[in-house]
Amino acid sequence: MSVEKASPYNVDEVRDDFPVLNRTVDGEKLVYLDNAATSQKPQSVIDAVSEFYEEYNANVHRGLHTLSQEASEAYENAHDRVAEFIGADGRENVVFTSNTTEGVNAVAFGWGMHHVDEGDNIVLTQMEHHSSLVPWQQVAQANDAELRFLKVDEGVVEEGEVEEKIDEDTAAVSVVHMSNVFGTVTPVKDIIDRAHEHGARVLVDGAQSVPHMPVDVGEMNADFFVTSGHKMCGPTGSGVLYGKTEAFHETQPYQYGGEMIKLVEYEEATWTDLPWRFEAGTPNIAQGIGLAAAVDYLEDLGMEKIHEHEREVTRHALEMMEDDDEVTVYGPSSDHENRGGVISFNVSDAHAHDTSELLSDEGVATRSGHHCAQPLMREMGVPATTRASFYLYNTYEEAEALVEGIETVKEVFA
Amino acid sequence: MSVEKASPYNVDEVRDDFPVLNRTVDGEKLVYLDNAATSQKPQSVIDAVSEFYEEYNANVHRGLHTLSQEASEAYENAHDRVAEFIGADGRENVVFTSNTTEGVNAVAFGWGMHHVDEGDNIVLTQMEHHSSLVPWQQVAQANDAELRFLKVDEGVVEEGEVEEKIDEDTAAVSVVHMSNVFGTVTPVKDIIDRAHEHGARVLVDGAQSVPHMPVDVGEMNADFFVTSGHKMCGPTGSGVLYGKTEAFHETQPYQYGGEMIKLVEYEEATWTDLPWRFEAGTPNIAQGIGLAAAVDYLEDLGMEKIHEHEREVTRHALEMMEDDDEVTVYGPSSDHENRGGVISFNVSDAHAHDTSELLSDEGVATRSGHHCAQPLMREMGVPATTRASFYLYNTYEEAEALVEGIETVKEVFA
Amino acid sequence: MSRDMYRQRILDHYRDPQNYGTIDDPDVTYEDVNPSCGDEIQMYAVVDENDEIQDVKFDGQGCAISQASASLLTEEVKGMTLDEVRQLETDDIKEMLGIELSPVRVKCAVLGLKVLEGGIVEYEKEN
Amino acid sequence: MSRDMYRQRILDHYRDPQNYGTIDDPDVTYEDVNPSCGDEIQMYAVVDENDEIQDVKFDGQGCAISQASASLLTEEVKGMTLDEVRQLETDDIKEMLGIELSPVRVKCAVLGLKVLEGGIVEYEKEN
Ligand SMILES: Cc1ncc(COP(=O)(O)O)c(C=O)c1O
Ligand SMILES: Cc1ncc(COP(=O)(O)O)c(C=O)c1O
Repeated sequence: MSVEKASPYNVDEVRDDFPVLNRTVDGEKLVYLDNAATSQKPQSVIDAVSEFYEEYNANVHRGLHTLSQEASEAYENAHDRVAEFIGADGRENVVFTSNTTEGVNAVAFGWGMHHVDEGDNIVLTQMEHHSSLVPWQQVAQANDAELRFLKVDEGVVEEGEVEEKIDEDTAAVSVVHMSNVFGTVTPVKDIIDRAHEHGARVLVDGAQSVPHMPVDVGEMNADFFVTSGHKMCGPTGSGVLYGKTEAFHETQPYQYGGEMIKLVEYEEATWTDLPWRFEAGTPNIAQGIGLAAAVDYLEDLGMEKIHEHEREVTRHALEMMEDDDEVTVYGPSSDHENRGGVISFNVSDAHAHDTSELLSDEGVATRSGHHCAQPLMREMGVPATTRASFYLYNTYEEAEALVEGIETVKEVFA
Repeated sequence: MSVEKASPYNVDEVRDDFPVLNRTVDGEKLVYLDNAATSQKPQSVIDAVSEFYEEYNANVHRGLHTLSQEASEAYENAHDRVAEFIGADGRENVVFTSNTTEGVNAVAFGWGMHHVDEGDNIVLTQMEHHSSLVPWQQVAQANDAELRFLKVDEGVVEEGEVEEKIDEDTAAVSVVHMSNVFGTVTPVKDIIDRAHEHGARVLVDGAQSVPHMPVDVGEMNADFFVTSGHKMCGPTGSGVLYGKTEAFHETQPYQYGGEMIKLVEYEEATWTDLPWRFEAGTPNIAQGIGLAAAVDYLEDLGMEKIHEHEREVTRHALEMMEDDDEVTVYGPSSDHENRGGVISFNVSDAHAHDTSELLSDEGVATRSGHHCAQPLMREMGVPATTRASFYLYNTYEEAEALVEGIETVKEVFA
Repeated sequence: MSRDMYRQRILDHYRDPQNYGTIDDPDVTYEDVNPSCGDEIQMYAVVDENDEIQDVKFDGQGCAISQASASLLTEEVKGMTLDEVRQLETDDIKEMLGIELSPVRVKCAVLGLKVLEGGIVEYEKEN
Repeated sequence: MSRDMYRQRILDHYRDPQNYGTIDDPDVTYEDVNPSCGDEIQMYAVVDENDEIQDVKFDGQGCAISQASASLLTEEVKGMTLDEVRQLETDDIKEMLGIELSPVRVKCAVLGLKVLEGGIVEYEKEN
């Protein structure tokens, strides 16, 4: 067993970096397994934010005074840091947002509304998060376009769907990179190649991938890519919208105002350079700087190692859960190679909310509901699932605590 | 002199609450007079943010586990706190944004695009910030509406303009509450009454008012009101969009995705209740909680007192500057009753940027440029001004440091 | 401990809800979801000439708390007048359940009542 | 100390810029603004058959650094070939100015060069 429970880094030391992990909940040690919703933050990120406020808080871009110059440099360099981390060419391809949702809206409204025409189709998967589904519904409705969905089975895009659904009328493709319901990874490379053959642009929703595995948007050849900083050890209010230069040049701003303009007259205005054109108003400055600190933290540990660690801890939990007849696990089985650190399940005839509530009693934090994927849940024929999602600091013991917690649920609903 | 330099609270004690104010810049004590761009943050706000991350960081609204319940409660209560502070009926009228700009865009695109028709006019002042001008340009261009500007003279809306420009074809009015260039206060009450007589809705840009004076949106009877948390002691990435319930019911969401939906199917979706309908995706949670702490801080001091203190310190600076032939001050003179803590000026033939740069050498942080009001600058016939903007922690001595700094500028450009 | 919430009585009503099903041609009918969790409830009621509830049923899906509350509610309101139902408040539901609830779960508990009252509002508008 | 930036030479060029004005019917002309501060510069140049700059003028408005740099630049480029001008870099401008600059002010300093090079790109496209 001890060999099995190995980790590529010292998890106990890592846990010491995250102050909240010392918390108790109703007398029980906190077991935080709600990482797909938002991750915890290491002290270095918390400190980067506080230091900004305590030492050089100022507005950016325009200031000639010292604080503003320091703040601008830190904020602009944070774009370089993120660009490097995700494999973007440079800062002009990296826009800071509040979250993934804002990035998808910026693409749907800034690009989609102007490039998806009547009779075109937009291809998504059946397991999109509401954030990458609902904005495209708006585009389809406004421009009389068709929405098409790649069928998924247990979180895996079905054979032949890509070839069948993406065709010469496809204008846009928007696909989740790693499912927040199943932890499965979409074959984005194949999808992008196919879409590009037909002249379509592709947005990849990397909310769950970037925090958990090495990602290179350049190699993937995505046109647009979005992710959430707050799910990858960064502050709330941090997120990223990546765009290829040529894709960004096709994109209208989604927000208008200060900082994104070049020349303004009373009747009209022109826009400044990339990426600032897409960041209107005072940006989330401390959050962008905090995100860069999060990237430093992740790179220090190493994304490959993080991925490996999570996969092993998840597999440990999955194997135990698969052995239990009263537990239904959704998604591919524990030996599937493409399985990230997310487990969606239900326990006997307990409703998912009751399961989460009872698990919380044991200190185990999970999430229950439709996971912002209502149509998928209907497709799966369940009203809700409980989701345990792991991160770099979760341990084998915590996986076991989850399984023990499930025993309590079974007892109550026996 | 000492009577003149009185303050309604102990400024030295207040300054101790703001860690950055202890900073030196190139060996000089920092004199931070760039508050209209963004304010400094008291320790209580910095701590509220850190505490969130260290003790109960979690995603909000949906979680059944303890951390999520704590986070949800704090985040939702922050809406109540802000509602009370600005005189809104309740949390359903208060949407958290990243900044003022996002709020204006939400109104222009969510309400304006759907309610301003061909041939209608939209009335603004000549001194709007780009953030409340450029979004309305988009509406006017898309819907073939006319933009009309209330003329201003030295920051004051000219006599008769309101009656002349707002008429039966006016669909929307969007006016700055306190000018970020002159510190003057717009007669919003008159404007709103006139607009309502003609069935128009009014958006008030309170980016500079809420931080500096008591504001009651209910009494004012504004339909929409926006402000920036980061200019009122709150974190970057915090802002507020207020809407009357009936105005919000006329408003389409501006961002689509998780958290703002009620029922989602593959082809269409419906929206959840106010205010969450207008907060798509994971919100700026720590920032909203930090904003509530900022409101606590401001109310403890008292908005009336803050306003009074700033007015006196500003008057002190203004009186000295008005006596100097080589200094041109824009806006009404020091004895004008409606003058907030903003001074726009130029020194002899020095360009504003050079003035700011030289002031920064003396530790005095000011801002120079068009202050996101390019058309106004053209109207005023100057390419740029230097702006000193005061806040609750600035002292009479700092006003004097500004004036001394100006002496250096005069020497260099003698 | 939320475990205390799951008393036998609650679990019984969850597993075997009273008045579960539909009514053909009801006087009052309405449905709603709890957007924060997706629980769905539909209510049906038959009302007599004195505005008294003669029969009431519900269906839908959701957690033990929302289902048990709806079940208990239908038992309670049979024979009440519409006005009396409209007087019911969150505290009454808590009393019916007899357990402590966190703010999130209160929303589950009152969903049934919210739906029934929504239906009554519609009914009174039409009559 | 940024005060060191404001050497007499810089101030002289600011107050009394060389080659300030316009050229009627120029071969090369272009204008741009520095979006972060609003400084504006327009450049005009006359080019001979060897692609050598015969005459060059600028106008616009802005801070001492942007105006002095443009003034110094026009002195420097007279007689240079277009190719030579396109070889010029930020460091060359810094050298002409002979002062230390913070990153924000570097943008002011290179505005004139950016505009002239923009004009050359347009000119070469058309010829
Ligand atoms: C009057 C006014 N309106 C709008 C804004 C824009 O605020 P923000 O940058 O927070 O969006 C500002 C601040 O720069 C302002 O002073
Ligand atoms: C796959 C996926 N897409 C999008 C989102 C939305 O992210 P955010 O809430 O940061 O906008 C999430 C997270 O909830 C997600 O898991």
